[in-house]
Amino acid sequence: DDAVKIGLILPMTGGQASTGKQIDNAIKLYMQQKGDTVAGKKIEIILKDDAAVPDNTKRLAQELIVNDKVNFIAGFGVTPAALAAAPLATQAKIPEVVMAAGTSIITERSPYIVRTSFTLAQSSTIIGDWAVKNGIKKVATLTSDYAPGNDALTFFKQHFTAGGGEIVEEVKVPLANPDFAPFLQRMKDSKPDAMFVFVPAGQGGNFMKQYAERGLDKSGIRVIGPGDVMDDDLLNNMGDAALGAVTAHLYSAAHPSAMNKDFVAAYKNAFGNRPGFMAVSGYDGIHLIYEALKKTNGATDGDKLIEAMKGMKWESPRGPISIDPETRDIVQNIYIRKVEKVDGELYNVEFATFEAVKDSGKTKK
Amino acid sequence: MTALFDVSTHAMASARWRASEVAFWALALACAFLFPSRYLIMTDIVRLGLFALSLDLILGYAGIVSLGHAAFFGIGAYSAGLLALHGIINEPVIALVAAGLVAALLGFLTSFLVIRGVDLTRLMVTLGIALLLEALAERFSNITGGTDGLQGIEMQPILGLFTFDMFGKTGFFYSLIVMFILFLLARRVVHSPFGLSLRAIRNNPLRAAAIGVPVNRRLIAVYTLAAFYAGIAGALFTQTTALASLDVFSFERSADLMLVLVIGGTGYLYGGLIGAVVFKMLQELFQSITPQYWLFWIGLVLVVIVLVGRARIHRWVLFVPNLIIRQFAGRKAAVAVPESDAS
Amino acid sequence: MPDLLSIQGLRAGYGEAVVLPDMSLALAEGQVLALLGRNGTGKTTLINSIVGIVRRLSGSVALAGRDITAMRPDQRARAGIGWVPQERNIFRSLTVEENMTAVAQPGPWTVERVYEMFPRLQERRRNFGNQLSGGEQQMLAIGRALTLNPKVLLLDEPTEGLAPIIVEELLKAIGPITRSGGICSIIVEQNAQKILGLADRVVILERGTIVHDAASSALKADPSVLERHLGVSGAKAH
Amino acid sequence: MASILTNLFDGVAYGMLLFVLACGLAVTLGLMNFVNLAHGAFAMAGGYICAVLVNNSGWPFFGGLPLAFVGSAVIGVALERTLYRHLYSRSHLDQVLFSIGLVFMSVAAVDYIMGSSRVFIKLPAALEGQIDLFGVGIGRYRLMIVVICGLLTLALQLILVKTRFGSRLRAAVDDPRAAIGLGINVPQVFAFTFAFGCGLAGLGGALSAEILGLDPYFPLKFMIYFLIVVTVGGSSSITGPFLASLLLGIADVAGKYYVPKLGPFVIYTVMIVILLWRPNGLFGRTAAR
Amino acid sequence: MTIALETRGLEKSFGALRVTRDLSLKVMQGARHALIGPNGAGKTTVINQLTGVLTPNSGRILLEGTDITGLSVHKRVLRGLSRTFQINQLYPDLTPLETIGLAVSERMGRGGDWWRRMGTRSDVNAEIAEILSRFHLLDVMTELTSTLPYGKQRLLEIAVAIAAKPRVLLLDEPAAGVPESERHDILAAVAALPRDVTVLLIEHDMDLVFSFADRISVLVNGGLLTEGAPDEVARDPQVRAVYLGEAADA
Ligand SMILES: Nc1ncnc2c1ncn2[C@@H]1O[C@H](COP(=O)(O)OP(=O)(O)OP(=O)(O)O)[C@@H](O)[C@H]1O
Ligand SMILES: Nc1ncnc2c1ncn2[C@@H]1O[C@H](COP(=O)(O)OP(=O)(O)OP(=O)(O)O)[C@@H](O)[C@H]1O
Ligand SMILES: CC(C)C[C@H](N)C(=O)O
Ligand SMILES: [Mg+2]
Ligand SMILES: [Mg+2]
Repeated sequence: DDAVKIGLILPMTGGQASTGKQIDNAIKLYMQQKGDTVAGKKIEIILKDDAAVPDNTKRLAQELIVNDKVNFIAGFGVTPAALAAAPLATQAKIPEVVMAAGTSIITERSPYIVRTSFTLAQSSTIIGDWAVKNGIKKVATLTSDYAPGNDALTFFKQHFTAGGGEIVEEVKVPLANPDFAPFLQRMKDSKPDAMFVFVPAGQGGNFMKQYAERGLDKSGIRVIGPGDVMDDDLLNNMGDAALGAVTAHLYSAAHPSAMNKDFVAAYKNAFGNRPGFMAVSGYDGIHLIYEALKKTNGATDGDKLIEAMKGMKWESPRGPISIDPETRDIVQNIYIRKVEKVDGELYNVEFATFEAVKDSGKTKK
Repeated sequence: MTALFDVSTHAMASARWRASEVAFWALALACAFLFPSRYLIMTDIVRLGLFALSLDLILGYAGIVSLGHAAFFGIGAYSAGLLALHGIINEPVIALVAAGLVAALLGFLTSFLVIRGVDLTRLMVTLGIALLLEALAERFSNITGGTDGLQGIEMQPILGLFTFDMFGKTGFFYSLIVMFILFLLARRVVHSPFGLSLRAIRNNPLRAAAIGVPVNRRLIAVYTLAAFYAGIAGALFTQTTALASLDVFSFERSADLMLVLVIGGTGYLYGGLIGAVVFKMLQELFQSITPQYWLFWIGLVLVVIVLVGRARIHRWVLFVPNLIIRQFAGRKAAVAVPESDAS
Repeated sequence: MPDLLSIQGLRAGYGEAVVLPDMSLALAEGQVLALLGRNGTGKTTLINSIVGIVRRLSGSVALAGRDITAMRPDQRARAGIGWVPQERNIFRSLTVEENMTAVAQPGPWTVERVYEMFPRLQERRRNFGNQLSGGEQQMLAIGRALTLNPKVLLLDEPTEGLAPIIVEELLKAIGPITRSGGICSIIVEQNAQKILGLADRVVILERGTIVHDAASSALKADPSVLERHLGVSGAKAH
Repeated sequence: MASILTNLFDGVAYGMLLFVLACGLAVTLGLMNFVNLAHGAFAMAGGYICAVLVNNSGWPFFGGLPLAFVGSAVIGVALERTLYRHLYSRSHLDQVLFSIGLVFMSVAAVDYIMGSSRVFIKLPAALEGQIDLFGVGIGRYRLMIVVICGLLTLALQLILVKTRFGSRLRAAVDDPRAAIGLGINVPQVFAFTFAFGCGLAGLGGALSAEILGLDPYFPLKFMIYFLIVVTVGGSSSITGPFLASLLLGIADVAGKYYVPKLGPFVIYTVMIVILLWRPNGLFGRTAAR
Repeated sequence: MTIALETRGLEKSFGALRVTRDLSLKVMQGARHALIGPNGAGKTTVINQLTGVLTPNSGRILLEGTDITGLSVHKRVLRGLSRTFQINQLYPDLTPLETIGLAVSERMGRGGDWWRRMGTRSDVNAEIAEILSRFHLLDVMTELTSTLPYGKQRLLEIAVAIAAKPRVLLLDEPAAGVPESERHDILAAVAALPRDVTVLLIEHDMDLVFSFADRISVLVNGGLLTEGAPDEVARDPQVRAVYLGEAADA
């Protein structure tokens, strides 16, 4: 048969819905731009909503594999969901393309997992190093209390303290947290030079608004962290309080490349708002699938596809990226950015680049 | 002596198997063979049905509302997961019972908090207990795996004979059999004097106590039993999916459960099972039509169900089956119809 | 003098069942009417039809010459229908006093005047409705209807659960209340004996139809009517 | 010391916000005995109305707030007249099913119309930042919340306890048939009350966007909080939920500040303990329903 | 003669309101005892304390000589103290058959049986049949209680109390709401109880009280005003002043 089926499992409802929407949009955009046939095969996407609940993910993946006979499973908004599907990828020998979930361990759970998003180790280690070098001595941390948050915290701490920095306060906030006031007050009272923040993308806006309300912006406590808190999606609504926040991340909508300008314009045109890093991950994920199929000449054997993906390099809207042939995880530039006003809108403007960063969180063999 | 005869026949009438019930189970079994490609969703339905049956025991019979039934589901799920993960009990059936007992123990302990108070209080206390357990499971991530859940569970074959397969066939038949056995037990229980006393308590606790029913003791007993059932459902969940993550305790799980049971109707045991079928099928249908906005259509169906009236819908749905059954089994054998609701 | 309350060809019931097939009844100002009849003959249904909470199939109800058939029950109440329900229906989460003030209409009957009539209620004025004894609830139901300052007072078995001495006082009071207030009253009663002395007129219902309508003095003279329609002896019970 | 007071203030503000959000539910659930789990949907509606007016149509924030109230109240009364009123006499389980259905519909509809990203309402500069009062940091926005909510609470308490409307409402709830037969226009009382509750929710939704975040899942995310407030407060008055909101707000803020590791435990434990101690809530009447 | 039921210095207050005041009451074995008094005198409250629905502030309650003050409601029933309610307390969704069946099962201590189906014990069935026929409920035994006419419900209310085979039976206004023509059904059922069953009756219908009781206690303001044989009480001027009024001429 001539069709290649991709089972796309994303949180389209529930608290993580905006992640799912961005990825879904980006894939639609890509297929619109590049056509839906590759190597003579028609690409067919079957979108399923798992609401970020792992047992849904697992059942949907299993049904996609068994009934729909998909050739890829892709998507996965949160770590537990990606992990839940891992044994199925192994058993069925088909590629699992992770387009969002960000903890390090994921790619180790199956030889068929490839990731096009990022790991929190990538951005957190970089910002840790950067902080030490830029005269930040005392940091208070505020991270969401779940696996990615803990990853971010651990890796930041490792690099920051190794360089001589001091953690003066460490607060983990519950994932479903309505009000940041008491935590921010704690931050303020510990009088750090900067606060390291990781909250999942959607909560960044509220966080920053309350950060400003408490006058932390005026008291000279800077916000640093991985880029999730400054997701382009919401950045423009955060208000001037966000100005000056320094984060390390894989993507900024302000990335100064022609490709990115086109991507941002096309995305805005199609969906009415800016793409965030999730959209890019989805865009690259589908690109990876297309390229792998081209390489195998349309063959859908899972092992061949994975082989084809390993070591693949290409230019993404975020910059040059590649798939590490050993870990199947993404290798990408991490940029240090600062929030600035460009044409009256807030953007993460990149000012330093760390090239070809691998995930440092993999268990050392 | 005809009075005595009448009394004993009528007294036993409610417990007699109806033709429609036999048909129901025959249909369930037939599904197993008719849709071999849908074992997974059918397992999901069976498990949810068992879970809803558990809620029916306390809500439909004893009138205890709960928004935190996932507490027992979750404890069952994690118990089964930990037993398998650490190889403590490798045989799934024994592990299943063990997990159920752990949940029952929790049910017994928390029942003392729950039997106090009015409906709303019970709703919130049960909810609070489930949320606390969720928070605990998150906190003790070294045992539970935190947000990632238990990873790497591998199930041994059932009774050493039947391995869990990728298509979910073993899992489905295993779940169906467990559910049927537990259903038989529940059926026995609700038609016993004990079951009758529960309905009496639900109807009027004041009067129940005034004829000598030890109200609290009965409520504790049935709450513990229901916790056992929910624990088994949770353990089945872990065993058939090889997963256990924090959302087993979630509010959404308890709330969905309530919807399932209410759709199907309370107080006649089949409500949970029918509700599970209807709810899952609707969800599946709408999700495949619109993965983004299916919630809207589910919501619309719920609203319509209520506005039209559940009783009326039951009557419409059962109109044809009842017609057929009457042809074969005479006038009185219509499909059981739920009692009016608690509260 | 025009009739204060007049019911014409009223047909009413519940769902399919017609309880009152064709009822016509008129009361003049100052009149006290006793409504008798066995269990389930439709006394309460008649009262509740006047209140407006029973399904009307046809016929009309007029109050002081004004047709109130099309009015909602609450409009009827404000137009002058005062109701003591058979089941008392005290508002349980309102205090005794609030039970009255919530529905009160301006007029001679004030909460204070009710307290004079039932001192017991004054003692319990801050109790909630569900903390009253059975008899206190009955007193409150009567007091509540009075504070509506109705033109027509409908009392559905008002003596139920009251101590004999209170029953006696209540029944004694109803005549003067009716006559001095320029209103009319209908009292439903199980015990014909209690009521004969007080009512001007007695109506006996049987299966929703009036089978006897006469001045009470006539009934006193001929107790066999009671025997025939109510199955109780008109003679003293003991 | 200063931070204790700041925390106390934050807790009070958070509690007041919870109260305005939940007090409509306290009325529908507590007084009208109707389990309206869709309460949060009206709050969300108010939030989005205000956001659209302020962000897209350039209304001032203080002009958007009253319209959030009015808009939600209008939606509320429309739904009450067409749908809700058929359900007053139905079982609680029916009401749960129905109102959850409405929540689902509203979530998906808002997601469709407004998108799933969070929305913020542009604030006037006067509401940004903190005032320093003898070393105690007072957030201007939170101060506004305290003032608005405090006034509302007073007004509400007066209406319910001191006016005849309050007792008529309770009478209508206790026994609608008797109430209507005794001259209370029950449908009108219910519709008015319902609309008022929805309006308050809408106002709360608009006020809370800044602090709690506004997105299509708002009604589901905060349903539990509303229920906690109403249950802990007890259903017989407005003072109950008010004190419960304050207690929970302060306990939550203090808990998170002083024992951040126990974050979510505090609020649930407080709830369970209070309900065990007083099964009908702080101000529940023991004998009533 | 032995004392079936006794209170010693019973006290109960609702807030500031003393509803039962130092009440010491003795009901003899086999007596037909009536408790009368003005509205709000505290009669129902006394019954509620006797049965354990309310806990007295102080004082003792003795059933056949043993102290039952601290016992829970259902344990008192199992010891032979049963009651009817002023307002029917029935199970709307259960049938009379089930209602009586449960009462009989509980009395035999078999109410907790969870493995045995209803209707499988012939001794239970026989007793159910006997009670249902005694109260003319056989023809409606499979109908839901909520659909029964009021009179039948009232009979069922009394039947349930009697199904518990009480040695002491408390009746709170059993004839309330029942028309004169049907009262004798209820009276007859109560009169047909074995002589050794003690009955304590609360009733405002003086015809009924005087035709039934062999002893009357008068409760006023929570305390005992007087006690004696029916004709003594009927003649008592105090009783006439606070309760009976002029009409009483028994
Ligand atoms: N809500 C109802 N629905 C259906 N039928 C009813 C309803 N209320 C009363 N009925 C029926 O209507 C008839 C008349 O009842 P109604 O209550 O008017 O009688 P009544 O004379 O007041 O009796 P009672 O002396 O018992 O108060 C009875 O047959 C009764 O069963
Ligand atoms: N829960 C309560 N809180 C406060 N007061 C109460 C409560 N329950 C009853 N009362 C009061 O206690 C008094 C005694 O009530 P009780 O019901 O015992 O009277 P009763 O003698 O049975 O009267 P009746 O003959 O009218 O039924 C009444 O005045 C009543 O208002
Ligand atoms: C940073 C986030 C995109 C990470 C994702 N929520 C996860 O669970 O891995
Ligand atoms: Mg009547
Ligand atoms: Mg009484």
